[in-house]
Amino acid sequence: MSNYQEIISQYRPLLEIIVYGSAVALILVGLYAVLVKKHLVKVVIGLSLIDSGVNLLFVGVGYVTNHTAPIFSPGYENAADRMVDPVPQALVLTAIVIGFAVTALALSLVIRLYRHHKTANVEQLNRLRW
Amino acid sequence: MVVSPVHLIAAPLAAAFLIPLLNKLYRDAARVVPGIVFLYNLIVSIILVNRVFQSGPIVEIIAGWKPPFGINLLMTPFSAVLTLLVSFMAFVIWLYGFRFKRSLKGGVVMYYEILQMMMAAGSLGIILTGDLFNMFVFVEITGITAIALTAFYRDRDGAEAGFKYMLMGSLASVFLLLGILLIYTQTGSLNMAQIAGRMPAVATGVKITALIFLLISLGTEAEMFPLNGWAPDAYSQAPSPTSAAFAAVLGVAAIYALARVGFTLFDHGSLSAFLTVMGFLTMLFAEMAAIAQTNLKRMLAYSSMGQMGLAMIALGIGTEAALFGALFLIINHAVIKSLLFMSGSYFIYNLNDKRLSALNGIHKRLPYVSFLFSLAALAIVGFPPFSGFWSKFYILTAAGERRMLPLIIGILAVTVIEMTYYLRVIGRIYFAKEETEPASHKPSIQALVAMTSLAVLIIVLGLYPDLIAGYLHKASMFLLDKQTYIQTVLHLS
Amino acid sequence: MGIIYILGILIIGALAAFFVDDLNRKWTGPVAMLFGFGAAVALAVLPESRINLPVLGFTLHWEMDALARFFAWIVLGLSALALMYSVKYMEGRARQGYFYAAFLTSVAGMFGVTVSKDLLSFFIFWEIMTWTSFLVAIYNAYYGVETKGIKYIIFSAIGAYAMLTAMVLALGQYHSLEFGDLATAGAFRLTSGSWYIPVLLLLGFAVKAAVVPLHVWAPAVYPKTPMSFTTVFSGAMSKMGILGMLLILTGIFHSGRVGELAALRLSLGWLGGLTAAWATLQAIRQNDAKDLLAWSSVAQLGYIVTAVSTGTRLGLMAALYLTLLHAAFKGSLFMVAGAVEKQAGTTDFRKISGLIKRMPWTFLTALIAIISLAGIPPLGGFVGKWLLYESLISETHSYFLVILIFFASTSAFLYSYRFLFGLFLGQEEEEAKQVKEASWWMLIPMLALSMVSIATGMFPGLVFGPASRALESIGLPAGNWDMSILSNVWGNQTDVFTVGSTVGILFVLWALFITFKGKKNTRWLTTKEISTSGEIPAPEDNFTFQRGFFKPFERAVGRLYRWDMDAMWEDIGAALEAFFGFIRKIYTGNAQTYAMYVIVFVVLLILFRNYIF
Amino acid sequence: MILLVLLVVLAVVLLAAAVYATVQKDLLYAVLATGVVSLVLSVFFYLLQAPDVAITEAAIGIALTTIIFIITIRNTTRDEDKYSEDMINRFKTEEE
Amino acid sequence: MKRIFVVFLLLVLGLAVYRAFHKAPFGQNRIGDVERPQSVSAFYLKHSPETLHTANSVTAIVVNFRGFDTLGEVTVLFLAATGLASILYRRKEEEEATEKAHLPGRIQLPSSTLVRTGAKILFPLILMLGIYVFVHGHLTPGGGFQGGSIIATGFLLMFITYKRFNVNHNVLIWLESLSGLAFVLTGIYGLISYGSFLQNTGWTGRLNDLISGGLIPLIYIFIGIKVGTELTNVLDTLLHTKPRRHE
Repeated sequence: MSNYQEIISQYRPLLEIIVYGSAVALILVGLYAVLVKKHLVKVVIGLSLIDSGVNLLFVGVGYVTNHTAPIFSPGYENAADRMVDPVPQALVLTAIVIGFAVTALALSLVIRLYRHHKTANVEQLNRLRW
Repeated sequence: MVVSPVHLIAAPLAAAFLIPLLNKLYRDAARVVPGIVFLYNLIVSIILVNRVFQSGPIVEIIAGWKPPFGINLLMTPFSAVLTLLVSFMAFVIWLYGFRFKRSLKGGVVMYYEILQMMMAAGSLGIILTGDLFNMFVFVEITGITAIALTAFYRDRDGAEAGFKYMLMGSLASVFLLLGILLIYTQTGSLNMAQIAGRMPAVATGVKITALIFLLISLGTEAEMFPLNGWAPDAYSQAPSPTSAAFAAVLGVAAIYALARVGFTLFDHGSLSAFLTVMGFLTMLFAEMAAIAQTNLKRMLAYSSMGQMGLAMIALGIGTEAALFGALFLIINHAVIKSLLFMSGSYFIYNLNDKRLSALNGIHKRLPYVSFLFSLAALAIVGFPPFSGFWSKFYILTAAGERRMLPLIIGILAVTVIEMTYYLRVIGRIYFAKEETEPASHKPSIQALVAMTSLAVLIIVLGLYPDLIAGYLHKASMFLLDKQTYIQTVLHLS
Repeated sequence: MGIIYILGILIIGALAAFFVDDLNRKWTGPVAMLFGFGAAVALAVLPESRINLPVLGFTLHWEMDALARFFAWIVLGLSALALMYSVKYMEGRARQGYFYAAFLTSVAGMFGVTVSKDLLSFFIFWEIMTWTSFLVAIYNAYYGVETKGIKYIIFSAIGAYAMLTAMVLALGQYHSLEFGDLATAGAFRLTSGSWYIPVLLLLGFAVKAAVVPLHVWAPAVYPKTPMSFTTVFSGAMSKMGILGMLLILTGIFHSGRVGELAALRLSLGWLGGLTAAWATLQAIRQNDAKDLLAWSSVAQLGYIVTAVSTGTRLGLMAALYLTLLHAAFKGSLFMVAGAVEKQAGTTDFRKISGLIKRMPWTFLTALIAIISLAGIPPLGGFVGKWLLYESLISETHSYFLVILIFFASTSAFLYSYRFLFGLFLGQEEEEAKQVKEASWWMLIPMLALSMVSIATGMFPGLVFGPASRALESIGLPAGNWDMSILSNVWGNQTDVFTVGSTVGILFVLWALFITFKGKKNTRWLTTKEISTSGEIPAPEDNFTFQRGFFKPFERAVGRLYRWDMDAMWEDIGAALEAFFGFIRKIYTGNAQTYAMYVIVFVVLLILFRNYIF
Repeated sequence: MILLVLLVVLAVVLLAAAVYATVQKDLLYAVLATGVVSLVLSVFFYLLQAPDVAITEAAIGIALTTIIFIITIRNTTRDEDKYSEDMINRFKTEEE
Repeated sequence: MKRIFVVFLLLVLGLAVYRAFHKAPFGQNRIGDVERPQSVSAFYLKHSPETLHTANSVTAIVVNFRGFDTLGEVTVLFLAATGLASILYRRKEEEEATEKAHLPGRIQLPSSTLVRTGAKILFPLILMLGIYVFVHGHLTPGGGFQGGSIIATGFLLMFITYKRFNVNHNVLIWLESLSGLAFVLTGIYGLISYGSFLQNTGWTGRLNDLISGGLIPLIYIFIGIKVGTELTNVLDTLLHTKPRRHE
């Protein structure tokens, strides 16, 4: 454990690139799917990827090197100043659940659309326009 | 502490959880319970509004932790006015939709009623909350209900509209989350008052990025120009009470959020020009699209977007008079546009045809509904002596004080477009070839009461605007007073 | 409070008419008429009064002074007569409750405009008057809603919003909307950089007064509206534009600063002259009595605008005089057209003619009104025109304008003749044999209006008195009129009377002479008896000489007719609609495109954030 | 050092899975790839001292989200390029 | 062409996001830093063990400090379930039509005896695990959401393995409604007795005891039940939408 912590503090900028970078990259890949892919399911996959990226960003922002998870396990009752920021984690909990709710709703819409329009192509969903 | 703002949210929540149970016991529970809740909300908000205007803003602490640590609900004069509006409109819309889908039994109606009720509750939450992330949660509540309601009808293209709404809404919530996170990293807080207090110290670059993200997301909700592709579809495909609620409940909340973020969290001066220009573009494009519509509800939807654009312009101008105008406009828009949707949907219901050309001579069949529709159409265009005139006039006055001649001319030119298509519809209703077929679906008594009360409100506010002017002035002053907001929340005695 | 009473009477009347129609359709008209006369009576007993109503931080200031009373008489008097006329005219038509409700509300709006002493209430009443009149104007337009009524409302809206723009700018600059405050603040000074405020206001009034090139709505709408309302439309409502011009040009700009406005006045005067000339030319070639009268209205308004633009006492006197006169004779002419329409079913010259025997009283009214319109002594029109020429020549020295006006009013004889000949003289068509005289409900208002024409012609002082007091109330000094024909007289013997009656008596004698002389040698023909000089007519030949009545004239001025302003505006409208149709394609209906808009918008904001925020 | 390498490898796997999920034509594999993304994300969360989030992501992201995607695919089409069951696009014919 | 444009746009966007978050450097302590303003989390980390006696401070935040968010979140889930049902509901006649048409339902892999037996054994274990997770939400990582989703996973297993496995909808609805109502009522209890919605009781026990944290475990249990039933409901609704391949 300590070895891990040391390395992390040593390579903080690199880790920033890894964590923030993968978070942003996830968002971008998801956005790409949303913007370019034509299949409805792919679009929803893109949305869920974006959500994942944002969640990672949240947790990454809350992280503090060499600090522990914000849980006061027995024997660590006074470790408050050595804990990572718990607020983003709490927010991410909410965000994940909400993201799931939205994804479920979106997928149900996809099913309905497929039944109604007999297609899963985004471009063909343009009965309502202008 | 008999009543407090949290009642406004807790009551619908409890009712929403309870409705599935009650529905098992009593068949029509799902129809009745929301009405009771809305009535309760209306009474509570009247009491609270009185209290706010007599003895200053109410800060309600949730879970016993003082701000900025706990979540707080805040009722400033500004939010109080909108709370009252939303409660009232929610009640009226419930009344209107009381006999909605009378033929459908059981579960489906229950889903509809729960969603419709929670949309109002979520909007109230957006208006009342003093916490940024909490606002996100309520935005999601309204978003999910709105999407589900949009896709409610199976025989229309509801799912398509719902999917578009879902896509835009998801993007909006992603940006909202990013903005909130950015703000949190810089200020270490989620409480709006504390953020507002600490914002000046934040580096400009990050601040502007956060602002952009928040504007994008709230702009999507508020139907800002390039972000409003969902709006016409959602408005036109949703069940009629929902369309009315989009204008009267969601729109109000969205404009509130925009105002709160623009005026309290950030410095208004920096986004004044942006809001004005985008508001004008919203209005321009919406009305240009509206005049070419052949579908009644879609036309009304575009017109809604136009009104939201006007509200944004007023927020952009940002003087006290402009905010007064904006508030008045929001009230008018809520009342009048709901009336338009309500009466318009009776046309559609009777004709089974959403096209404008089908409206020819409909007044023979539905004289009273036609009258209400025409009244609302005249009012929303801004003809005196109806209430729509005063809001438009006040916004123009504010623009005139700032010597924004091009803006004034622009707004009025767009209004000419708006007037053209509304009066065309009136012409169709009354003067096109007549039909003699009798009405097959007369409006129910509840719907008539709802619509008539809105019409009376339009006329009363038009003839005697001073009825609410005092409240609105106080509200708009308070919105401009950022320091008092911060003080009120953070320094509770 | 008197003003409120009158407004109340009108509004209650509107509601009463609306609801009575549901009970018994027969009573709608009489009820509306009662309220119309009630309002007029109330005006007669109403003392000078003023009211201040605070609304939203503004004060609505209504005052019944001499100017207001002058215009209020025109509005309420004409409306009362028109309502009486309407009882029979509208008999048997559908939606009468709607018609009368809109009618009376519109009258209330007009009355409100006359008593308004601040821009806000002026605008409010103006708008009320506009949208109610729109509702009446589309009453007949079962299929033409898209173009005719909408054209009216679009032009009205452009005008009204020009006014609104000016209002809010003035409010931002002078912090008051009261005419009095604005006048004392020396507002609307052209040199102060806010020259656009009065120009915008005048633009608004010009639309209502149908000044070229904003006139196109008038010829489109007047003929399509029920004639009982067109009477008010043309006789009273268009005069509200004149009232506005009067208030702005004279009430707020002090007469002392006339020079400052020279350009504005000059252009307005010329626009008025052009309107008169253009509309007269158009009127000449119309084949329908109603169209002809509509164009003629526009032409007459042109004179009045020119008169207002002079800004001198004499010119304004001419304006007020013509305003009243035009209300009288054009009102009765539209009533005549309505009566013919009601009795004969059409007012197309090519379809109906020779009604003189069938409708003698109507003919008499038409004759008096036409004489008055053409400006032949001894009737009122002559006095108005005389004053106008006098003021243009001796006070503003705009000789070219006089030439233009003179050309217009001379050409007016052509269409005057056309009107009389077309409907009443000429050969009697077979179809006209069954036509009966109009009901007395219709004839009495017509004759009453004729009486006004005659009386004001004989005794111009009847008008000079109130008009002069009206002018005093907007700041023109009272005193002797240094024009010969008016200098010593108020109401009794005048030079006008002498000149007028001499010419008039001669004219009547000449007419009698012609009539009796012609009586002997006239052989009455019907259209079916026209000789073709041995030629066998081709089917396409049209022998009704009502067609191409003024062919030679049209040939002479044919070039002028090629300009079609109507077509120009319609092209603009079509282009705009096409543009809108193109623009709305940005809402492609594709969810991904919308998402793309979001991302593009974000990226643009991010890239240009330093410029935007 | 090994842990750093582990993190890098995880990040690479994460992105690879994400890209795979985007470009894979067979939607079932794409959905499974999103499951992998969630799995890696869960490990990430754990490494970033967020066990609560890790458990949530594991339960919701890996299991539930994936399964509802799979249900959806069963109800629609599995091949990304084949939008419709029939080769002829039935959308056009069904209009009106 | 469009793809290149999109990639360009996304790169710009990504760069901007990254730059903005670069201003909040990774892994640096922002809690109680002198240069930076005081973050609220320091307060939470202080009061979570001291006042609330809740070992898991994330739980303390989720359930108590920001409990209102959680109420909203539960509502979102509830609304998603409702919305899902309203979107995918089937009319009676439709249901019958699909039944009659012998549609090739969802692709049913014939589950082997091994799988079925395994599922039968696993199901109670999974449920137990879920309940454990949300009961111990205030002590260990996990809580109502996690436990609830684990329970839903258990039901998912049963749904997949047993074709005819049907949950009793009435029970689900009762559980869901009552737990949601209980959450709200707990809040109202706080409002009535302590003057603030969702306020915790004065008695919060001892840190790291199973019964500690006042109302927090209770609320988390409600949340667990509610989330579990809601997710099960969602899965149920989704799984029982049969594809309509041929009409």
